[in-house]
Amino acid sequence: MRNEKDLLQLMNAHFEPLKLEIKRKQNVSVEFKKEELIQALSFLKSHSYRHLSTISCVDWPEEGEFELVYHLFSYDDLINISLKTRIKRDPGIFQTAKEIWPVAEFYERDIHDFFGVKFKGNDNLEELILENWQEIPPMRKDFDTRKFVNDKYEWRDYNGQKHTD
Amino acid sequence: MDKNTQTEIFFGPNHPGVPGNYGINYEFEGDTVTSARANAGHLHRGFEKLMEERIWIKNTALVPRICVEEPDINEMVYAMGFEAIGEIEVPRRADYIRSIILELARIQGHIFSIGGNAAGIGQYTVMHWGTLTRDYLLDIFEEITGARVYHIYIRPGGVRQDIEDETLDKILDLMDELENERFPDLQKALFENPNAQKRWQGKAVITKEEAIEMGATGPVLRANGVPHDLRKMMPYAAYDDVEFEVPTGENGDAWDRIKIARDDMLQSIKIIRQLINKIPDGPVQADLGNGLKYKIPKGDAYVKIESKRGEYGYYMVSDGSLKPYRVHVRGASTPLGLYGVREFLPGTRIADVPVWAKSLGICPPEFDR
Amino acid sequence: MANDKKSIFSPVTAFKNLVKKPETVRYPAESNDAAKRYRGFHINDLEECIGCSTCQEVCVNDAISMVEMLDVPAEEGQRNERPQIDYGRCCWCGLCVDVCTTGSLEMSRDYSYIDLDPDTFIVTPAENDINQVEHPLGYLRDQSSDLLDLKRIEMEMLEPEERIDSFIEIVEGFSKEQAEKEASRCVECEICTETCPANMNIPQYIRGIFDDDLEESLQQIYEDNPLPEVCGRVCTHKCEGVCALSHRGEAISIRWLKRYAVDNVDSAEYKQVLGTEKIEQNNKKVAVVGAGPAGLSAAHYLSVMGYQITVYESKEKAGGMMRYGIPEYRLPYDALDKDIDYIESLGVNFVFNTRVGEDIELKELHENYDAVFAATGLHNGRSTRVPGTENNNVYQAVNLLADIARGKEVPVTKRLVVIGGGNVAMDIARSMARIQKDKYGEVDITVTSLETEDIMPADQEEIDEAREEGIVFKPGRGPKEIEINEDGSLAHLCTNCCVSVFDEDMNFNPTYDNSDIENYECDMVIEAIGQGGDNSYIDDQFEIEYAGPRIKINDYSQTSVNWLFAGGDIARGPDVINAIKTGHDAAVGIDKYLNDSLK
Amino acid sequence: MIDIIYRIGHFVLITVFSMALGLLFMGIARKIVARIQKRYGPPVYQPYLDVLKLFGKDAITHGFIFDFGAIMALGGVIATLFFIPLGSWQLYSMEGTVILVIYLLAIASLGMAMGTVGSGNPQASVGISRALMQMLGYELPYLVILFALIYRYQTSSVWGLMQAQAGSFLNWNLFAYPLMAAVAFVVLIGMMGKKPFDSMIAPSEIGSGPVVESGGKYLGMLLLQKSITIIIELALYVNLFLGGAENILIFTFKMLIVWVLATMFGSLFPRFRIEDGIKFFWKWPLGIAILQAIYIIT
Amino acid sequence: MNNNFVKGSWQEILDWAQNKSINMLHYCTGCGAIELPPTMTSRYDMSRFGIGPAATPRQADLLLVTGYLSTKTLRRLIYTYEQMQAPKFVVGFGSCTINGGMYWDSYNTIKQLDKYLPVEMYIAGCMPRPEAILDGLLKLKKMIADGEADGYQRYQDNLEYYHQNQEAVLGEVQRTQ
Repeated sequence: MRNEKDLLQLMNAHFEPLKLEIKRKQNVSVEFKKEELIQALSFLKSHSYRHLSTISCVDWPEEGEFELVYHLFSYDDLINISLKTRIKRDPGIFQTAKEIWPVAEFYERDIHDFFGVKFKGNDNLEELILENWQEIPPMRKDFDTRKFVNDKYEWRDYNGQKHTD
Repeated sequence: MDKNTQTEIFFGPNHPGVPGNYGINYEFEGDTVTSARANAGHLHRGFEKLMEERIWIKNTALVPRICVEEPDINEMVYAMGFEAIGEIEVPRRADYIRSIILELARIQGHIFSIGGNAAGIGQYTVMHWGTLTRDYLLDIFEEITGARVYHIYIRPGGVRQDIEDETLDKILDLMDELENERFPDLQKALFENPNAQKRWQGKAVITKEEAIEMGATGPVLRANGVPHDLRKMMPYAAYDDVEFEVPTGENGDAWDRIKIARDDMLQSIKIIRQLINKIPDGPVQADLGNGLKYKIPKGDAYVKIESKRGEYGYYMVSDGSLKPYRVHVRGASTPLGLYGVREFLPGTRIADVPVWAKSLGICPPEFDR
Repeated sequence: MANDKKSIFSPVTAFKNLVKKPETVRYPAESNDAAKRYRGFHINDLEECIGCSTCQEVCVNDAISMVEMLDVPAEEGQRNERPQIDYGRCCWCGLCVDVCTTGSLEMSRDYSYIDLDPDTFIVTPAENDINQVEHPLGYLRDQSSDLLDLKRIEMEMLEPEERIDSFIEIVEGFSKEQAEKEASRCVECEICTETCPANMNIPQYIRGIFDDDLEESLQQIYEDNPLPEVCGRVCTHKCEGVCALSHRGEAISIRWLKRYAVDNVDSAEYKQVLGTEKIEQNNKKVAVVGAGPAGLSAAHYLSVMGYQITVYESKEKAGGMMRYGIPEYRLPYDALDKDIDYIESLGVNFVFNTRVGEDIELKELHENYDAVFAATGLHNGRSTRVPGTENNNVYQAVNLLADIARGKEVPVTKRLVVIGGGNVAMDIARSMARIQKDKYGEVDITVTSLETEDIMPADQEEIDEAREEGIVFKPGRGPKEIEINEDGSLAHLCTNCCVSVFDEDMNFNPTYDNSDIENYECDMVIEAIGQGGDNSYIDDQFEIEYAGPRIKINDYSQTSVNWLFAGGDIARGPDVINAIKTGHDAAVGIDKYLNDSLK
Repeated sequence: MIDIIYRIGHFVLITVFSMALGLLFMGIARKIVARIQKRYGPPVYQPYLDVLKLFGKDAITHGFIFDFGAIMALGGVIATLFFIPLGSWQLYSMEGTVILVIYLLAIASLGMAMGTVGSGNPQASVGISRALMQMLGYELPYLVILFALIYRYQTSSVWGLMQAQAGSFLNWNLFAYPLMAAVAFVVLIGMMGKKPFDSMIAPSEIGSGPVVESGGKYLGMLLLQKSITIIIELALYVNLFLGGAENILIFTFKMLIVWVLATMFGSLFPRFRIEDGIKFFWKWPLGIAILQAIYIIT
Repeated sequence: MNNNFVKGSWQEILDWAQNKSINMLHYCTGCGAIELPPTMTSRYDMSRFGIGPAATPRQADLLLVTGYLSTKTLRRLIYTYEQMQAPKFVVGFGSCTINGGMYWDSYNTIKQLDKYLPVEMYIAGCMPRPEAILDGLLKLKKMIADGEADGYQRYQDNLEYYHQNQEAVLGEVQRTQ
């Protein structure tokens, strides 16, 4: 039954994480280089962190990077660990975590749908949520949803009564 | 299975047996499903994109619309995310009121899904009773928050308005009525009904390893005898002040999950009684200043709570501006609805597909967002 | 967990419902109406609503837009716009009710509106909702659901005992956190902008403070007001009177925020921030008579436009009434100099100790300069001319204040009486109180005024602070006569009761009741009942139109003589901000006039 | 010649009467189920309105077989009316009507089957395969009972069996052979496709089974067919076990009682899966029926 | 689908029958569908008015569009609508069907329902209460009885307008007849 500090020491011992942080009680976040992340995932899985909550993706256009965050949880330590890594925005390619957690295939497919990140090794990356979507992936920061809506649809003006200043 | 003996059925999205607007396209041979795939995305409104366009307080109105069965869970996780990043202290009374609201939401969620499951196997009487009972809970919600379903009541920093004492008494009366009249009826009509037991026992089995591997939590995991409940593992709001047991099942089938739903409700009633007796006085909303200018420092947090279907979490990132930078919603039934359908549906009988879908509590708007 | 025995007969309990009454609510016959707090359709009290559009800003679905209401007057502090709600967007969240500054927008318990034509789902709520039917009130905002931050940030001030001993500035100013917290209270409804005589971009510069971007604030301020340090301290802040938050809570301290923004920008960076490092000159010359607020304001804007400005000032320093009328504890000279030095650094040259009309004629200015802006202000105190005022122990407030400002020795006695109810009376009373405390160790000053306390022109804060400093007020008294002893010293001031100050159509004609006489012993009387101006330097040489006591000017501060512009107290009073406004208009007017796009 | 006109008139009267009565019974059933579910439910004459509306609506045909299926189902069921005594009304009462009735009922189901196959919707075909399997399920015990009765009363005409129970109510078969009556009651619920055995029209599994593709007048015809089927099966049960009745009123009353009991019993139990349903039929009802038959034979 | 209407009294009888018994398609397109169970079941019991759920479009007369429509659902809704038999009616629930509602700036939902399907009436609410739904349905029954509910007729008359709008949003749409 490790506490937050032991977990961080464990991470330090086996990898060179870029940043270690205890965010709140039972909540830890560690940032890895992209090469190390997948080993870290399987390492943690073998150390009681068997629950993968989800995989999140955050778009940082100024730094030209996507940030992938893997959220794991251990039923023994009762600690939530978020493993972060940064990948370049334009090729936007990362390895799949399918072999470690088969369910990751769908989280990756969802991220592909919305961010356009390609995961090597995950072959079925076709549309999951959207349906024949032609624009750039919608969750990217440079997709302006209000402009898109203005071009594709129009709003009702209640035959002249709606007063839009 | 060669092609000519195989037929494909579009089970949903327009189908009474499917939970919500969601499709399962499965192929079957004889009366057994051979392969299946989820046809999700019908309820996609791009919540996460909309949230990035709106200041913090506006999202409190948008967030409950994500999962329609349990709006309060979303409001709570959104508020907790804001408070986690902003390190905001919530007054104790607000914690208590939040827990009361969450437990009431759990009861109405469970009674509604028990009704849904019963309708799946043809027991319409229990469906009518379930929805009727839920409606009495909605009356209580309407009295506390001012709306039946979308309460927009739990807000970053506390809750919107205080609960009057006579509403608390009404809640206690309703709890007694549930425990002494409505649930015993339900127990006899459904849980001691031989047909129902036959229809649910041994169906849609998901073992402990499969559940943990898939990341499924809540009743799906607890049906295998594992008392994992976030209210105990990572206590939030006022759950550290109350005692309750975590109901578990043995063999992880639909029957155990529905029994857990019933026992969860009984525990919720116990929790609500304790909360109401011990509720402290004091303010219900931390002073965060001007609502149009809520602002928290740069940072991110993954917060999660125990919804009736399991772990419901948000990953929130703030860049210190007036709007959230990124909010990622992890619905409780995401692994089941997308991955579980492909892995665990094949092999079940056609008659059991609605039983499979409804007993696992697949709620499509959670993964469509 | 009940033991789930299987029995075929246990479901039979359901049959008992056959005999019981069904629990259906047989709507529409029976109906359990909505709960007390139900969020139904909107209703709005159109009188109470001020059209501040905060509800539009908080609306999640852009459902609220503001609509012109012709039958509603757009007077001070409110617009004639009212919210229009589009029920094709609204989600009944009630945030607009929580944020409504006046509390006029509320929700009824009505929820049913059905129509074939979708275009009828839009309404400007009045006292009845979209169904035009009276319904009980539903959701009501309360203290914890209120989204506005109603409490003002406390400004630290010197204690009365401490501040009576010196002329140090009373108001200490905001710290960074205080300023940002106060700036966060603003809902950016821009009602203050419309009320401010100079139409300053108040929400913009407050937002600059909130975003910790003081450069932006400075740019926004200098667009309409070149003397922010002054206005940050002594402005009559009409904006705070109409601030949307003042309806339910305390207004935002706009004046002190302006001061915080300007205090925290180093004057060295002004030029770089305001982009006035190099201004291309257009070799036209304009003369400004009088370096008061109006003159300085015109000088600043004209020099920014590239004109060559010369300011003629009769006194030895620039500032006019700001320096010589307002005591240092309200407006420290270093703050005043910071503004003036910046204006000077723009290339404006000042000519001191030269009174136009004596040392130089207005005609010469007319020949040597392309245009002239007269802003000489009102520097001569007016007297009540009751018997006894010719005695030499009776002084004019304006002259005393000027001497104090110059640091000269000022005659002060143990007991003195001030006649007058405006800000000048407060200034002289509190200044003399300081000098008395310093000289005699204790304060004995009485202030009498025609007006009763509620209609006294002075700011209420000033009156309260003066009372804290030991000054006694005798409002509603008319000065009748000053008793003089044989040796020329004063015995007492004899006053009667002033029944009313203004007659029905509001012009000044006081009525007295002589039966109620009160005498106040004093050895010195100071009159502070208003100032007059000496416009002889104009009248002797040019025909000019007047509007009552003041010179008649148009929107560009142009007088009837087209090359002569006028501003400040001689053209439009009564306070600093109006002077600045007339100066700014004059600058624009002169610019137009010299490009002959103005007759 | 008059005899023919009389029989045709009689036949038309019986058909209209049983349709109207069948729909009324369905209305009553809805009311009862509603009351159990703590609500008021639609008015009792609602089925008439449903049928009238359905005939007013457009409908899409899926080809000749689809149309013919519906007509055949309705026709087959009306044909069986000839041979069932409704109280004192009786068209044909020769020997062998029991077998004939069972045979004609099968035709009606086959007609519906043919119609749904024509519709081409996979859910319909699953539904109809379930219906036929279920028929297989309840036919077996029912035949055993019928043969036992025929053997007992040495007549194979329904009229004859009904006459055999004349006299006091004591010698109704219900009291003579109570076990057989109970089995027949359970089979009756299966034949009418009421609640525990309605997996063939399970809306949540296969979107209301065979009728998934039929709207408008096809649905109207199937509704009428269902109403007449209800009357036929109730009439059979009342004739065989409650000794028929002298006049139509008492007969209707008896049918009503049996119908209310079947509805109430049905509304409590969720539906069987199809194979459990058949196993259920072949386990208890078949066993008891065989025991009863052996008892009668010896 | 040439539906020949026999004018005169027979039509009135049919309208009368239609308004007495309406089958509502059991398809919850949007989040407003959560208020349908309380309306259909014991608490408000809309079957008192002869309105009941129907499992398939063939048997349904009434299509409730309960709230927003994502483009994916819109495509399926159009197929469903075209499978339904005349006389058929569409009722729009809540603000999302009028002018986009809460998702007015969402890239995946349509903003005005009546550009894609003929709508008989709209019920205000987000989402409408069961009582408001019953008010709407009672008004619909009156409209049907008076023969004013002619949405399907409007759909036939300007088919081109509806098809164009649908294709503008969905690209190509598979047409049945």
